[in-house]
Amino acid sequence: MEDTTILWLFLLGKIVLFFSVVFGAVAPIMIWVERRVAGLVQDRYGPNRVGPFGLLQSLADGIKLILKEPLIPQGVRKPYYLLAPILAVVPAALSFAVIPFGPPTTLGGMFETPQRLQIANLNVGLIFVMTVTSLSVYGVALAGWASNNKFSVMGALRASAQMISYELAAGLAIVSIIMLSGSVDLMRIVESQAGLWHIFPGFLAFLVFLPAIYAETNRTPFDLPEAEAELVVGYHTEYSGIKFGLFFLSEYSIMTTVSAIAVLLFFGGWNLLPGLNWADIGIDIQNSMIGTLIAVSWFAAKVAFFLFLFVWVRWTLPRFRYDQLMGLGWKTLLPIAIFNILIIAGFMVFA
Amino acid sequence: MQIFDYSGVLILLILGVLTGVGAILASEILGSRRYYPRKDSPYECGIPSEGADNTRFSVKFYLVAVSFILFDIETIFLVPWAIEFQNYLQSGEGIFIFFIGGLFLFVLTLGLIYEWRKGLLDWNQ
Amino acid sequence: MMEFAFYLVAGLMLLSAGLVAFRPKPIESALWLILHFFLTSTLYVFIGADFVAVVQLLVYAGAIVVLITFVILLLNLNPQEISGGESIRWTSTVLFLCSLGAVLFCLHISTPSLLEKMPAPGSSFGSIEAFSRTMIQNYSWSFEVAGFLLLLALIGVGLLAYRRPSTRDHSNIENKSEAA
Amino acid sequence: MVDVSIAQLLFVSFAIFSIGAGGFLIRKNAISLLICLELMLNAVNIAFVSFSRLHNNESGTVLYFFVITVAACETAVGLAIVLNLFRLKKNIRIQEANALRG
Repeated sequence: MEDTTILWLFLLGKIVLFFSVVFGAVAPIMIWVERRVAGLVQDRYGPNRVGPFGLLQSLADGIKLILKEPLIPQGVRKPYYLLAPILAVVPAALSFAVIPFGPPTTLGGMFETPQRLQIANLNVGLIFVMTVTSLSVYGVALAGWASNNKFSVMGALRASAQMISYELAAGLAIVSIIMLSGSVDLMRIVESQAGLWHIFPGFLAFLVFLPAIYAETNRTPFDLPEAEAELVVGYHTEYSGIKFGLFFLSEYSIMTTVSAIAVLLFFGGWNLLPGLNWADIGIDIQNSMIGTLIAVSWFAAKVAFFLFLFVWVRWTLPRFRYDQLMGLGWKTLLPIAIFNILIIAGFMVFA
Repeated sequence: MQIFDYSGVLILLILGVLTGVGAILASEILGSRRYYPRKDSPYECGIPSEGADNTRFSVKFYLVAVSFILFDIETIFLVPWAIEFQNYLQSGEGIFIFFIGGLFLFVLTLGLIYEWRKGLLDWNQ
Repeated sequence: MMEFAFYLVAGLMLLSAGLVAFRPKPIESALWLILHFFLTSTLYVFIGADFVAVVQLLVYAGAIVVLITFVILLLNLNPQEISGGESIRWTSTVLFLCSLGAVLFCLHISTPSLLEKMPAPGSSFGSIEAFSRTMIQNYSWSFEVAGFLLLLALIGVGLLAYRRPSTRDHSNIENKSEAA
Repeated sequence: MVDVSIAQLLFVSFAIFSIGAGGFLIRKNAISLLICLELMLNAVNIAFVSFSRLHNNESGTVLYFFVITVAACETAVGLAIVLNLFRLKKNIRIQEANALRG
């Protein structure tokens, strides 16, 4: 049994690491990548002045947003108006509580028993993530309603209708993954993919899951709620300065979480390749510090690919029309997800 | 070990709230202030706001929300089923568990077909 | 320490329940209800029912209150459409509470074993695996019936709320629709 | 896990149920009534889960599941009725829904 003080320190270390990496590094770098890629796609430079390659642009923007005048437009419902950005950030912060970012490890012999690289080892793992992402509807709905602006209310209604519709499809896709691995513990789901990644039996589920996470994070091609041309950025029209910045931050950190979930569920987490494990090439990811670091970086690289995919898709695909969007969610993805569960169940029983 | 795991969640919750409140407070303290009334008007593309502010919206949105919660609960019901699935497979009662889940999914599909036929899923009128 | 946490959560639950029941505006009630469900979920964690705790948040806070918030957003009511002569009839309220309290008190003095600390549950109690086993083994037909109930609710709502858009019906909320 | 007695949990459940019931009797707008109903059902759920813990038997938590199913159906249908009430009366005051009074 380990010393309790060390375990507490380890827990705090994981929290500080995760929190600062996601909020302090991934989100700002993603914003920078987003703008650079936009520049690349549109044959212009993008931000390249602040720091090397413009890397410090997000930092400069953050300082600017804090220093801006805290405007509260007349006619807003003030307490709710101030509450909404906070309600948007909290689920974003909570959502990475159960994400494991590496294999169980002894950190090169620091611990006697392997410790999980995960903030909270909840029995309900995956369902906790589903719960927290479903709570992010409130920030959006409340922001729109509190702004008391026609564009905002429309944007909020559209956003929440869209988020909940696609949450359903994502949920049913997740059910089929639970069937395949027999657990909702993300660590066990990754372990069950040591031989075969779930993307192969669960290809249909992935086809449903990918658009669903794009729609849940309100990203192009499903960014109807923010459609600048029609709704002047929708639910956060009336938000400026750091209050807008908080919505932005939560959007990017939820993007990170769902990318990590996609990797954990379908692409084997930190497993090397389908059919090839770390042990096969002589790397001990459990007991050696270097091995653990390699596994964590491999996982991070997979997540980074998914994050890049988000950006790539945004600057490639046009926006859907609203009826097409709801049609896709309810008439295409939902039946496919139901059908997929039946197929996988039938295959497991009869084959 | 339960206390460890949930205190991790609690600390994250507190950190999240602190980030939100702290950022807004910092902006209140550090932000510059140059006030004039135009700044505070609601933004509707520069023209003064027109029309009643309590516009009402299509009941379609309500139907989406209802379908969501009903299907969401069905999803939650499917999770225990999915977890038990492999246990039943191994004990040779795969047909039983398949039948249970299949019937449930059939009822769920009936609901979806009903909505579809009734036109609740059409948004392009 | 944990005892204190329990009393804190229980006290906050009662406070938030009071705010839910008696704040004048429905939107305030709904927001306090979210807090109330959060606290309830914490209570479930305290008694070791982890799966129930997360389902509480997922279904109540993540779905049912979303629906209520949606309706509040949709109707966008102004105060005179909501309020309507709410008078607290104190005598009947107090009588009601007293009679309920008397029932509970009688129960407690008749069975003192209720006041003992609960024994520690089995190690798997509250886990999703134990829950699944019980549900599929013992309640598989109830599971199907629940699915059927949800279907009936869906049909009921379809019949009640949805009217096909008609040209004559200009007085209802559909004609101000945004997306349709 | 916290060491508590079933009486403490039942008291919390009872108190919330009474608050919900009181709100249900006093409030006059339809949405608040539904919210109070949720509060009452939630109180009942606390009792179910507590007894489940007391007897170390998962049946109580399964019952909790069926209660939330009923709660969701009740809210969905109830709010549909509220929407219809609003269409008819242009408000959601419950005392104006008196068309069926004899």
